[in-house]
Order: sequence, then structure tokens, then C-alpha cells
Amino acid sequence: MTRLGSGGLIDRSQQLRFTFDGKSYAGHAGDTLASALVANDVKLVGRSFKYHRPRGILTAGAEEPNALVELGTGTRREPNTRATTVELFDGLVASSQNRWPTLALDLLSLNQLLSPFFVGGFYYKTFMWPASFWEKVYEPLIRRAAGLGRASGLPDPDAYEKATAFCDVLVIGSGPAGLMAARTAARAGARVILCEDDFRLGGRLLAERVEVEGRPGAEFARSVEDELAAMPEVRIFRRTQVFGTYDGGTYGALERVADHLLAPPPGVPRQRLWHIVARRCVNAMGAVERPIAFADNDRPGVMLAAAVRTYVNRFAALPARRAVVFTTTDDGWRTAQDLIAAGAEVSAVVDPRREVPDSIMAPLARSGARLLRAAKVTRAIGGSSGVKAVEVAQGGSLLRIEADGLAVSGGWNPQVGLTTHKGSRARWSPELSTFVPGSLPEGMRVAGAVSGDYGLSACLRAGHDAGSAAAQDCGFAAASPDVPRAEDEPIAVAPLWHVTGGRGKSFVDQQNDVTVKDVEIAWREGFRAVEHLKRYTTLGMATDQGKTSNVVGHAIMAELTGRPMEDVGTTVTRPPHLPVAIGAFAGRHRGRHFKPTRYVSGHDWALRHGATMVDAGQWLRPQWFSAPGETDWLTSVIREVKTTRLAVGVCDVSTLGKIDIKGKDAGVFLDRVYINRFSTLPVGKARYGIMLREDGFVMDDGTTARLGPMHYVMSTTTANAGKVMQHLEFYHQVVWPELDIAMVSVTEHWAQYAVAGPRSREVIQAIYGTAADVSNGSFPYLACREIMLGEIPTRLFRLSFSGEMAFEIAIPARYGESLLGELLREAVGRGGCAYGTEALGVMRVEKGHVAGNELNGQTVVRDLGLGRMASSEKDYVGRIMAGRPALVASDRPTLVGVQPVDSKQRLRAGAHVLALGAATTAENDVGYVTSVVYSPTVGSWIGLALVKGGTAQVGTRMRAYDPVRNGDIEVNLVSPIFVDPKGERLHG
Amino acid sequence: MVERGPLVLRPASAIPELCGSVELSRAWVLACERHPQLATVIAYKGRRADVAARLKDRYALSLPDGPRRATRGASALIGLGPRSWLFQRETGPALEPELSEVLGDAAAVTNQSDGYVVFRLTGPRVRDVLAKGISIDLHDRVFVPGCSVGTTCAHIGVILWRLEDANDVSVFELAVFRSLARSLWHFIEESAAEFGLAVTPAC
Amino acid sequence: MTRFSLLALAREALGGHRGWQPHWRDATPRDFYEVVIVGGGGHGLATAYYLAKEFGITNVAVLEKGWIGNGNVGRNTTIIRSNYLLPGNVPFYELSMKLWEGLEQDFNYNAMVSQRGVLNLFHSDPQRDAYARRGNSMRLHGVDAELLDRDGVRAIAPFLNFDDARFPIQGGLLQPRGGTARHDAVAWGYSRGASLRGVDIIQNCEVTGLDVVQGRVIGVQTSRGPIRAGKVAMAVAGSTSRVAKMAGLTLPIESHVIQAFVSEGIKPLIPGVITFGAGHFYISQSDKGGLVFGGDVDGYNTYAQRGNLPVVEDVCEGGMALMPMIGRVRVLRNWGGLLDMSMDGSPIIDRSPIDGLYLNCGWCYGGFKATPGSGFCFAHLIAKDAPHPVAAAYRLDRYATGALIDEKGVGAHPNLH
Amino acid sequence: MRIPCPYCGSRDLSEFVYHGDAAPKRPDPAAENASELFYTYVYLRENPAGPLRELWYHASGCRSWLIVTRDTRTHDIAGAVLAMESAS
Ligand SMILES: Cc1cc2nc3c(=O)[nH]c(=O)nc-3n(C[C@H](O)[C@H](O)[C@H](O)COP(=O)(O)OP(=O)(O)OC[C@H]3O[C@@H](n4cnc5c(N)ncnc54)[C@H](O)[C@@H]3O)c2cc1C
Ligand SMILES: NC(=O)c1ccc[n+]([C@@H]2O[C@H](COP(=O)([O-])OP(=O)(O)OC[C@H]3O[C@@H](n4cnc5c(N)ncnc54)[C@H](O)[C@@H]3O)[C@@H](O)[C@H]2O)c1
Ligand SMILES: Cc1cc2nc3c(=O)[nH]c(=O)nc-3n(C[C@H](O)[C@H](O)[C@H](O)COP(=O)(O)O)c2cc1C
Ligand SMILES: [Zn+2]
Repeated sequence: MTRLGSGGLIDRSQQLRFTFDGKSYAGHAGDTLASALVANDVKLVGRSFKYHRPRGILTAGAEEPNALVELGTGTRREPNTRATTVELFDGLVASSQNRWPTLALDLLSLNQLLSPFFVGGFYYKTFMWPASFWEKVYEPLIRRAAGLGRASGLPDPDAYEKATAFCDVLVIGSGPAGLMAARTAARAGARVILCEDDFRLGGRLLAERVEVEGRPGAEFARSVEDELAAMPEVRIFRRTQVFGTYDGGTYGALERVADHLLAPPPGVPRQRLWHIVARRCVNAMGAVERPIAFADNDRPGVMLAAAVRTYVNRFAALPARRAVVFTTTDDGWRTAQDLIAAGAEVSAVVDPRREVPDSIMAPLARSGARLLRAAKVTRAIGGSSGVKAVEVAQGGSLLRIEADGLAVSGGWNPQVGLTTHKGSRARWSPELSTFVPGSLPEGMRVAGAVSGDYGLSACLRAGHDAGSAAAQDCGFAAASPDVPRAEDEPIAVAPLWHVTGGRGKSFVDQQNDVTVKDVEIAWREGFRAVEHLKRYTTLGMATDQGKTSNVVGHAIMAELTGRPMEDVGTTVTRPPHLPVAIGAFAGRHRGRHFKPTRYVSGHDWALRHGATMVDAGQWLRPQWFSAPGETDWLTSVIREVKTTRLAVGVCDVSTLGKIDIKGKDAGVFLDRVYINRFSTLPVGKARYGIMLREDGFVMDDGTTARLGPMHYVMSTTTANAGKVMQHLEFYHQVVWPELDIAMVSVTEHWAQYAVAGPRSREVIQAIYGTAADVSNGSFPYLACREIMLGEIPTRLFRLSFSGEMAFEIAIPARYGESLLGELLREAVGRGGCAYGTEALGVMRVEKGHVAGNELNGQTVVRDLGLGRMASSEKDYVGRIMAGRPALVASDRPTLVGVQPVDSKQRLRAGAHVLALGAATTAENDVGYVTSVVYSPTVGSWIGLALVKGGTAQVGTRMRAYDPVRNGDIEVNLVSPIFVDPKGERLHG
Repeated sequence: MVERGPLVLRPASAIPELCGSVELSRAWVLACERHPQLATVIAYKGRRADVAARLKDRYALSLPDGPRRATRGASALIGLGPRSWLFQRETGPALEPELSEVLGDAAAVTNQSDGYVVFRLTGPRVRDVLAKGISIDLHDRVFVPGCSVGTTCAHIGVILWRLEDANDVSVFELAVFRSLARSLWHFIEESAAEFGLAVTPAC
Repeated sequence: MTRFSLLALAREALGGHRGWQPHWRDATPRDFYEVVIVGGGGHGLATAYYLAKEFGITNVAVLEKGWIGNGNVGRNTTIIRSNYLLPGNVPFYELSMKLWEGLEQDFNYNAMVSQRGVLNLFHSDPQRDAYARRGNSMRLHGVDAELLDRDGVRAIAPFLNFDDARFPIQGGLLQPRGGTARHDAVAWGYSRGASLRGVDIIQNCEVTGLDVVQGRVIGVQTSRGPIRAGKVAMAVAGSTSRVAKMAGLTLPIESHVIQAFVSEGIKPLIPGVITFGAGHFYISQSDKGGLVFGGDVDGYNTYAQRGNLPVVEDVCEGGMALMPMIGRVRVLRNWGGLLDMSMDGSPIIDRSPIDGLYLNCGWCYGGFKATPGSGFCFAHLIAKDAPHPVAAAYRLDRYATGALIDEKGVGAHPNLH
Repeated sequence: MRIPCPYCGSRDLSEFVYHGDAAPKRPDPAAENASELFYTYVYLRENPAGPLRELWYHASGCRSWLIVTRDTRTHDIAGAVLAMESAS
């Protein structure tokens, strides 16, 4: 155990058990998995991507490249989880990844022997011979070696959800800058949301031995938190990372609601995705420390200096008992002080600078540590169990200093990510030797270390000022200034990117195993732009996105090319700032709830009557009704068709779009959107209409009925209802705003049922009783009327899709189910039945009516044999473009019927049509079968097809070629109307 | 003509399983299903003022000129768009014929009573539930009683409005297309599960 | 420059890799080229390569405003396939597919062409019929296509959501030869191949003007000075309208963004490419282990290479609906690319109304797979002033004549293609 | 992105449907060169990089067609009016 006897922000009264690679350990509430591992003296945590090098813990934050584990087991196994941000809980199970058979003995680390071959970009130059080997040998090998953790491969058992929050001021990060920004804005009266990725508020205040207002930093943070928590207009989102900046002041954030629990409690999601809409934002995300590249700088036990302080001060866990500190910053020296204060030994502090201020060195004067200036660490000596010694070069001589840990401080990188998501670039600051935010997204301010203000007092002030300004932007009066007292710690940095001379690999990007040498190779091979460098070597492409490595790599490239960093620049950052589970972006929209479901009012009724339901857009419709004893769908469908054609059938057509169009210009409007005329349609009559897109192709069809002089009701196909409404609104609001019409969808208000067949009139008459006379004389084909059924208004239409005499009756939806029952009762009494979409489809194909398969957006009216409907006396949407030469060409495929020569043979939609005997090549392809049904009336499978020459080819025998289903049959091209070609039944 | 007795048709609930009630204790969110009479009113060209005058005259309701809900007694007018409104009335004679008569040729009146189901939601955590589906700022001072919006809730089109508080707790109503009521209800159930949900026949 | 081979690699490994040369010469502009290609994306580079290799035209410059491959060739989801429906498309994409199949040996660069199959799922009877129609069309063109039923799909991808789906999987159309290729390497391999044959690859050279005299283009203005040219060929993808405008042309093109995603690297999980037929989602897994996926375009005109949250969510909803096992896999990075969306969803490879100015545009989100074919056919057009037969349908005047190539049948709405 | 609907106020992008450049106006179908005019109207787009007046449909809100002025380089929105009330 390296747990310190006292101190830290852990709750020693709460012991939490966890396992790592099957071994059981204990930690405390307030620990992260990483701090608990440190406290248990576990150094080796993972293996690297390419060379399988042993790796430990480098950081104490979300920027961690090395300490990635598989968290959880079974369906909850989560790969690549950063041990440094996992909040410890009782029962946590973690395992190392990317090793075989075990972490300590990883045979794949033999890869290192081949490392001279495996340099950046090696695969582009090899694996090409013999050509067939790539697919069978090389690629599978590469793929198996790639990747780090293993996904569970099983459905994620947990729920995710999404939510939106609004505020005046969003504060990102709760370090000193963020806390002050939130407090100041909140005191001014603004609605504030404070997001903190950590489970505890305070940022670096939790990790440093600093004082604010004379109190320890953590205590100060607690007091601000308490004040904020008591303010009604402040919301504190803990365990919530803001991951993206989007347009219009929208920010994406992820709340880990239950990741610190073994499993989410009932009803509680695992994670919640927040859309935060903020008028202003104060970005106070802080900075992360960066390492220095030197030989074997990736050994377990090499840790960033600030992370060492975090483990010591916040978690009371000692990463090293005897440490060397290698620092190019003033800041790094504090690590030595803190280690000593915690009772550890510091063997040496190594600083490349010739001059280091006395004020910084003085506190260590009597510590026994060797204080080496103008010196560099050239190598970390040790193996998979950790650092054993450190090799230091000073003035030409090499020293070996024994140590079990090496703390490295190479300077700080502001977390500029969220400032650049909208496209602006970070700016190189020569003073700070790092990238700082460039121009900011509208509404965003930066405060604290994220903007390069590293001193504590400066951070507090900057946070205060930004919070105040943000609140004022939102119209709140400034609260009286109140900046807490604190000292600015020394912050000087002398940039040092890498140390040459050591024997061994110097890592720049530890997770992706990109070394200084790889950067050199990229340079040599012309991949000198930082974006090329990235793509050629994979620098910065790992799960940490180069948070600790990019600047180092880019600076090395700057040295190689002799160009200033301002010119070299850095790579583009992208959301998410930290990786976000795919499940969180999906929220509850998965499985059955991927999209909403629309239920007809007769849904339950249909199920009770043996219906199988089918998707029709978002709707569910009865596809067929199985009668007792029927086991296959075709039997049921054949019965439904026969029964309807012989007696009567009832079908739910409620899903068709229905639009009430009223007003004095309604007729004119319809004339313009339909190819045929509606202004002349008499009241009480319906007409079939076709609508085109402006490019001349058919968009939709349906019947429109005139219920009154200024009142039409249009029907659309189920699939296109929404699209047609939008289309009509477009022409009304944008193109012809002068027309005086009013349109509203009434699809939902009316349930509608088709009653078809020779005995349909009897059924309808029975329903209306004395309320209406529906005899042929008073209610002929295409008649329509509004009729009261007692207190209930209904609409009755004499329309037919089946070719039989048929009616459609519309009734307010809440009576739908009840009416269906009555209709079916009346129908059954006359030998009828209910039928579904399948039988509906059979009857429409038998009649040669076009539907979705033919209205596929690639057909014009002439193709469908409906050219004559187009009025030549008026303009309409699509008229001009439909006249383009290729759309009136005589060789366009047009609608015909197809029927197998051998009536027992199965025809299938999607088969292509070729001349008999023609070779099966594309040149001989003359069309394709659009719709196919089994017609009990004809006694075989029949279909509609679009065939070149169309009508002229009727009578010829051709071939329906369907190689993807091994189909190849002879068919006769026939008239598309298979049943009652003269249409006598309609008028019956 | 066939002679027969009068046909009796019965209305059905969009979500029959909601008809029962559930224990109220510890529930942070209460919900119920309602079926007011509804009709859309769309003003014809240049007739907005007429519509406003006639509705004022007859119902003492002023026409909202934005996404708001005006109420008077059992009647309410909800702004849906620049020239369309939803007239809502809990009880009374058939709404559409009456309104058509009142508005005459100034507006198109269309019955929508069966087109929507209305859910009433209330309880101390009602905003937290709604925030999971609706991206509208429902802050107490922003979305005050009388505000309304047409928007989406978890991919489902809804009209949402806020009623006067009851017992110091906010009350919202959500109108949804009848066919989508079950999907919306599913959202409410799942989203409120965290807090506790009770269904009441009337709340 | 050394030819890439195992031997070369071994030699360099022993020599500490000090002998490698830049993969292509970083050329400085000369004042005249027989052909100036605007745009150093996949298509521009491939065009230069084939001009040199197939047509012996080597006095060629590729002008790239940034670094080679910064455009869509470097940011796409790497899917290659030739599973098209319409006769104007199938032969072209199949030519491209064939070129992919021999590409690495041809240009001596490993672009990691991986033919692990492209599977398009269907979820309804009409969709099945449409896929059958397409599969049959492919077969008639000599392209491989298999129509799978539910069990066939399950055998390939047992992890899909077969049990609790809003839109249950009914089957799929599989093109076994489809797959992916390493996008960046395609750009680099063509650069290297072209450069070796004498083409000047000129980076950081933005074309700012087209010099047109009496209806004929005679050169370009660039951020690095004017360059005279015998012929100018545009291959600037999402910047098509802006460059065309320099010659006064207005085209049937809109610029849109499509977003793409990569997850953290994980061990092999997903075979080949899978596309959802009832939502906007498609996915494959990179050689490096990241799940690479995407969906629909954002849907509004834009020149910003980034999108917004609604589409991010829409894509992930599709992903979770189709394969709920990816719930705990994390999105690592999400970016956008600027698409040249045409009005019928199909490309244009044609002469322009201006003499000597050639157009290659309208690739929407499907032009990566076209890279070899597009370069080959565009080079043919430039060299011979006549379209290559398989690209003959990609005419600019087809919008006026009505000879559209609208695979989806959605009409003149670029954001719906 | 948030679009300021003149009727509904600021709303999330997901509530809207995009229709592109608002400049093309449906030509006179009776014009002599109507085919040419319609070809231009239906197919040709200026597609500028910069401010663009464009059509959006507030499908999930008030069902109004809007003309929104938005910069295609930055997505910054300068304003929106109802198409029905816009003069041009
Ligand atoms: C996210 C995404 C996913 C995609 N997925 C696929 C897929 O899976 N399969 C598929 O087949 N296709 C896909 N595509 C489409 C495909 O990437 C493109 O169609 C194709 O790459 C475009 O051709 P290109 O490579 O030449 O374009 P680009 O690489 O964009 O090349 C155009 C070049 O022109 C340069 N340029 C522009 N203006 C100028 C100027 N004025 N002067 C000089 N240079 C200029 C640009 O900088 C750019 O480098 C996808 C696209 C994106 C964005
Ligand atoms: N001496 C030095 O050289 C030096 C250098 C840098 C910083 N510092 C010290 O560090 C502190 C900096 O203060 P600060 O407030 O700017 O930063 P901070 O590092 O103290 O706090 C930043 C906080 O933001 C959180 N955060 C980061 N990204 C986030 C995201 N996307 N979403 C939500 N939360 C996120 C972090 O978890 C952290 O708690 C000061 O105390 C300063 O003295 C010192
Ligand atoms: C097929 C493919 C795989 C990618 N894999 C990774 C990856 O593993 N890690 C990573 O950081 N980015 C990856 N990217 C994304 C790139 O980093 C980068 O975002 C993309 O090329 C667009 O460039 P930009 O973000 O610089 O604009 C991948 C991109 C593609 C196209
Ligand atoms: Zn609106």
C-alpha cells in the first residue's frame, strides 16, 4: 500500500472492493480507479497499441493515453476506459486489454523486435505481393493486432436518454476560474449551468496545496459550491463533460448519471446527453500538462508532475517512494516539494534550464534531493514492473540515479478543443510555448488556464471577470466585484520537446506508439504538414486525441523543417472533446422505439380479428387476417380477395393522407397542383388526380372530393402524406401567396374504411339505415357526401381501388373501432370479410392501378399510361419540365401486365424483362417487373412491368430474368388490366 | 332500403390501458388522458381582424397573435401559426358547426376533436420529464401560464401549453395526434420512471 | 525514388530509415502546363496519374489549395462498391471497381483495398423488390450481387437486431466484391505515381481565377501567381460552384456537408460494410480498429466542414436500432466534408460551355469509390476530347434534356439524394 | 443551429426542413422560352459562399415557410421572415 496515513479528499470510512485482472483490491469513496491502483502500488496497467509495450498511469485526468482498461463484464463490458476518470465503486471489475495471454507476460510484445520494420507508414510500402495474400493473410493479421479493448458484442443492457437545458450562462469547468465565473454570474441574477466532468468540483484546487482567502483550495471550492447549490437559478451538472460547441449557442454535454454505480437503479438511465442552449458561455476547462520525449519515457512509473501532485494531495496515494522530477517549468518543482511533504524521498530534480530562480530552488535546499540544472533525463531505466533508475545527462556526463518513479513536467497545454469546434484555429503563444485559443465562437469567453492564465490569482480574477461580463451581456447588472485573495504561483516554462541521445524509443504519442523517429521518417518522406504527419504516423489519432502529444510532435516537426511554430500550426480538433458512447447519442430511440409508431384506431380490433400487421411508413396496418385454421398468408389473402370480389370486404384505409382544402381559390389551387382539373368538379363528386414534382416526374396520386363550393378533401398515399402537405404549403405560401385558401391535415381526425364488393352497398345501406339513400341512382360511382349518423358526422365516398363497386366511409377516429365492428358484422352477414393491405394490393394489380412501386420518382405520367389525364388547357406544377425530350421519348419503358406462360411458375417483382433468347446482358434489358401478386381471379402470379415499347409489345412473349433469386421464366406481356377491363363492376 | 334500429357507436380511448388509476403516493409526476373538443380556425386572406372581432364578440376571447393560449371559461384559443388557431372547449354543443356559423366566410373551421389526444401532466418534476423530449425553455418565468408551442417531443409532433398552476405546481398539457398517442405515452412513462409516475383518471 | 518493396523496407530498416525520399515532389509552379488540374483530391490526382500513364501527357500540374488529400478523399468513410441500379451508372462504377482491384500493384502503393463485402439491408417487401431490381441490373452488367434472406443476413452479421426491431430486417443485397480502401493512401499513392511520371503536385496553391478569353480558358490565377494552361480541368468537389463561378458558370450543384464518425479502436467486431435500410446509418471497421460510420447529410447548403447535433443523433439512433451492441463503444471523433451535391444525385464528367475547361463534379457522398474510374475517364475526356464510353451519360446537359440519372428518384432536391 | 422563426421564436434545427436558395422564382409558364427558364429555375444554383437567403419550412412548429438569411461559411443567421409576407 502506498496510501498516505492522512489527508486527501477520500472518505476513509468507506471501503470499496474492486478487482483488476482478477485480483482483488480495496480503495475508498472519492478514489478513481487510477488512484486506487496507485494506492495499491499497481504500476503496470496496460499495453500499447502497436508494440505492446508495458504501460502505467501517466496522468490523473481525462487526457490519459495509457491506463485504459476494460470496465465491467458481460453485456456491460466497456473497452478503452480511462482508469483516471473512473469513479471507484464497490464491486468494480476492471481488466487490462490488448495483451495475450496476460498483462505481465504479453507474447505480442515480440512485436517490438520487429519494430525496425513497423515504423510509421510501413504498411503503405509492403504487403502488396503476392496480390492475393493481402486479403487472406496480411489484412486479417493487421486487423487482429489492431484495436485496443474488446466490445461486449452483446446488446447494451442500459438505457440512455437525452434532454435539453437552457441558461443565460454556461460555465464549463469548476476550477478556480469556473467557480468564480459561475458565482459571479449567478450573483448577478443570471441562470447559470455549471458543468464539471469530475465527480467533485474544484479542478486543480483539489490537487494543489494552495490557499484561497486563507483557506485550503478544496475548502474554498466547497464553500463556493455550497453557495451555488443554494441558488435557485443555478444548476450544477457533475460528472458531465461538455463535448462539443455547435451553432447557435448549442453545446453538447454528456452526464454520466449512473456510471459510478454497479448498475443503474430502475428507471434511471446510465448516461444522459444534454443539449445546452446558452446565451453566453464561459469556458474554463483548464490546461493539461505535457510530457517530454526521451528514451523509454513510456515506462510504468513515469508520470506527469502535476498528476503526481494530484495523487498525493487529492487522493493521499504515493506514486513513488523515491522519485526523480524532470521539469522544464517552475511548476514541476512543486511536485518535489509535495512529495517530500508527503514523506517521500526525492533523489533529484532535473531541470534543463541553466538558471532557475532561487525562490523555487530554496524550499528544496535541505531536502537531500540533488538539484541538477542544465541537465536532462535521457532515459528511464526499468521494465514492465516500473522505473528503477533514471539516466541523466549533465554537462557531458551521464548519471544514473536510482528511483522508483519519475515525474515529468514539460509545460501546459490549454484545452482549446471547444474553442475550435466551429472552425477557428488555436494560436501559438511564443511566451507560453503552447497553443492558446484563437478567435472564439460567438458567445464564448475563456477564463483561467484554458486561455493561458496559469496563476491561481489570475485564474480567480479571470473567472470573475468573464462571469460578470457574460451576465451583463444577458442584461444583468454587474454584481459588486468580489475576487478572492490568493497568490500567483511561479509559472515560467522553458520549452523542451525531446531529449536526444538516450538509447531506446522516445515516445511522442504513447497510445499509438509514435516515436520521435517516426516523426523524422514522416518528415523525410514529405509528410511535413502537421495533418500529413498525423495521418502518416497516426500521431494524435488515439483515444486521447493527442491531448498530451500533439504539441510535442508538432514542435519536433517545426525543428526538423526549421519553421516557426506559428507556421507549422496544429491539427484540427473535433468533437467530441472526450469520447462519448454511441448509445448516449441515440438515447431512447432504439429497438422498437427507434421511431414512433402510428396506430390506426382499429389497431386492437384488427389484432383481435387475427390480423398480421405490416409497417407502412410509421403506421402499422393489417396486412391480412388469418381465419381459424389458416396457417399461411397466401391462403388468407386468396380468401380475402375472393370473398371481396364475390361478396364484400372491409378494409382499413385510415392511413391515407387526408387534407381539407377550403377557400374561394381552392379549385384554382388544385388545378395548379394536379395535372387534371378540379375547379370544374361538381359538388358531391370525387375525381382521381395526379400530382407532379416541378421536374415533371410523378409525385403522388389520390382522389380529391368536392364537399362544398369552397371545400375539397384531398387524399394522398400513406407514404407521401407528409411530403404532399409540405409541397402544397410550399406552393401556397411561397409560390402563389395571392391565392386565398386554407389547408389542414385531417388524417388523424377521420378513420376511414373501404367497403368493396358486389354487396358493399347493402352493408353501407345497413349502416346508414334511413339516414341516407346510397342506391346507385342517388349515390353513383364517384359520388361523395357528408352524412350525419345520428349525432356523428361522417363522410361517404363512392370510390374503388379494387375495381369492384366500393365505398369509403370516414368517421371521427374515436368511433372507428366501433364502426369497424358494425361494418364487419354487416359484411359477415352477407358472406363478407375483412381484408388487409395484401389483398388490397392483389386487387389493385388485377385492375392495373399504379401504386408506390410504380410511383418511384423515376416515372412520368405517360410511362404509367396516364398521359391522357394531363390537361392541355392549363399550366400545372411539372408541366414544362415533363416536356423535356428524354421524358417524352418513345423508347421509355411504359406500363404493361405480365403473366407467366406456365401458370404454375412464380413471378417476382424486381425481375428484369428481356426478349426471348436474348443474351443476359445489360444491352438486352428492356424493363423490369414493378409489382407482383398471386391473383386468385386469374389463377396465377401476375404482375405489372415497365417495358420499353410498352403497349405495343402487348401480346409478345418475353423473359422475366431474376438471377438474384434464380428466377428465369417466360412471360406474356398483356394488358395491365386483368379483371373487368371495361370497368362495369364499378358502376354496378 | 333496409330498415333497422338506430346504430349505436361507442367512442374508444386511444390508450385503453390508461383508463385505470394508480397509487398517487410518492409520485412526482401525474398524468391523465383527455378528449376536449377541438377545431382549427384558419383565417382567410385579409380576414384576421374579422376573425378576431367575431371571436371576441361571441366568446370574449382575444385572438393570440403568437404561440399563446387565451382562455375564457371552458373555451380556449391556441395560436398555431401566423393565421391558424386551435379552438378548444371542454364541453358544450358540437363545436365545429357552431364556430363555422360564428366565423362565416372569414375563416375555415375544421373539426379536429378526434385528431388529437391531450395529456395533462403535473407534479414537481414535470419539467424534468418534458425536458427529456422537448427542446423548449420551460422555465417558470419564461414559459408562463398561457404560453403554448407547436414542437416535437421525442420525434413526435406535439402542441404543448401551460395551464394555471394548481396547488403551486405547474400544469402542462400536451396535444398529440391520436395515432401517436401510444408512442408519446411510452415516452412519458420511460422519462418519468426516474421520479415516479402516477396515472389518474382526472387531474 | 525507390520502388516500394519488402526488400526496400528491409534495407531501410537496417539503415535506420534514413534513405527514404518524399513520396512525391513538392513542386513549385511553372508558368505553363499542357493541363492544369484544379484540386488535389482523389479525382484530381487520379486524373493526373492516368493522363501521364495512359495517355502520355506529363506536362501536367495538380494545384491544391491546401495539402494533398485535405478534401473529401481524406475524410470519407472509404466505401467502395459498384452496386448501382441505372444503366448510366453501373458500367462506370464497375470499371472503377476493376481499377481498385489492381490498383496497388499498378501504382506500387498499398492502399489496403479490402473487399470484405457491402451488405445493404432491406426491411419491407417493396424495398426487397427494389433491391432485387438493382441486384438483377448488376448481374446483367456482369457485376456480382446476391440477394440474401433474413437467415442469410444472420449468417454474416448475427449481432444485428433481429428480435426487437421497429423495422425488422428481412434480408439484404450483398456485393461480395465491395469493401473499403485506405482513403489517405489513395491520395498519396496517386500523388506518388503521378509525380514519378513527371506531374507537378503543387500544394498550398489556391486557384483564385480562371482566365477566359473569347470563350476559351487560357490559364488560371493562383495564390502563387498566374499559370498558363492548354487545358484546365476542375476536380474541386465541394468547391465546384465557387471555381466555376470564376469562369462565369452556374451549375446544377449545391454544397452540403456530410458528417462521419470514428469510434475508439476496438478488436474486430464488424465484417465488411453494412447499411441500414430503415434509417440513416452505415458502418464498417477500419484496419486500425475504429468503427467508421455515417448517415445522412445535414441537409443545408454550407461551406463549413462541420455539421450539427441533429444528424449526429440521427445516425447514432440508426446505429443503436440496428446493432445495439455498439452502445458502449464510444465516438472518438466526428467530422464533416463538403459535398458537391448534384440535382439528380449523379456526377458530371463533361466539357463545359467554355473551351478547354473540363468539369468533374457532382459526386455527392459517393465519389470515393469512383476515384480510379473518375480519374481514368476524366483523363480520357481531357486527352481525347471525347467522353469515355462508360462515363458518357454523365453529361452536363442532361438536366435540360431530361436524361437524368436519379437512382433514388427524389428529383431536384440535392439534400435528399 | 437555432433558427429564429418569426412566429415561434428561436427553435432547434431539427424542427425544420430545408429547401435551399430562395432566389429562384417560378417562371412564367407562358413565356416563349419557358423550358429554358424552368431548367434554370429547377436546376441551376448560385450556391454562394457567404450570406444566402434560403427557404426553410417550420415543419414541426407553425408550418410556415420562412426565408432565412444565413451565412453558408459560418452558419450565422442574420434573420428570418415569413415567406408569405416577404416582399420579394
Ligand atoms: C464524410 C464523407 C463520407 C464519404 N463517404 C464515402 C464513401 O464511403 N464512399 C464513397 O465512394 N464516397 C464517399 N464520400 C464522397 C467522396 O469522398 C467524394 O465524392 C470524393 O472524395 C470527391 O472527390 P475528390 O477526392 O477529388 O475530392 P476532394 O478530396 O474534396 O478534392 C477536392 C480538392 O480541391 C481542392 N480545392 C478546392 N478549391 C480549390 C481551389 N480554388 N484551388 C485549388 N484547389 C482547390 C480542395 O482543397 C480539395 O483538396 C464521402 C464524403 C464525405 C465528406
Ligand atoms: N503553475 C502553473 O504553471 C499552472 C499551470 C496551469 C494551471 N495551474 C493552476 O491550475 C488552475 C487552473 O484553473 P482553471 O479553473 O483554469 O482550471 P482547472 O484545471 O482548475 O479546472 C478545470 C476544470 O474543468 C473541468 N473540465 C475540463 N474539461 C471539461 C469539459 N469539457 N466539460 C466539463 N468539465 C471540464 C476539469 O475537470 C477541471 O475540473 C489554477 O489553480 C492554476 O493555478 C497552474
Ligand atoms: C476511415 C477513417 C478513419 C479514421 N480513423 C481515425 C482514428 O482512428 N482516429 C482519429 O483520431 N481520427 C480518425 N479519422 C478522422 C480524422 O482524424 C479526421 O477527422 C478526418 O480525416 C477529417 O479531417 P479533419 O477532422 O482534420 O477535418 C478517421 C477518418 C477516416 C476517414
Ligand atoms: Zn414557426
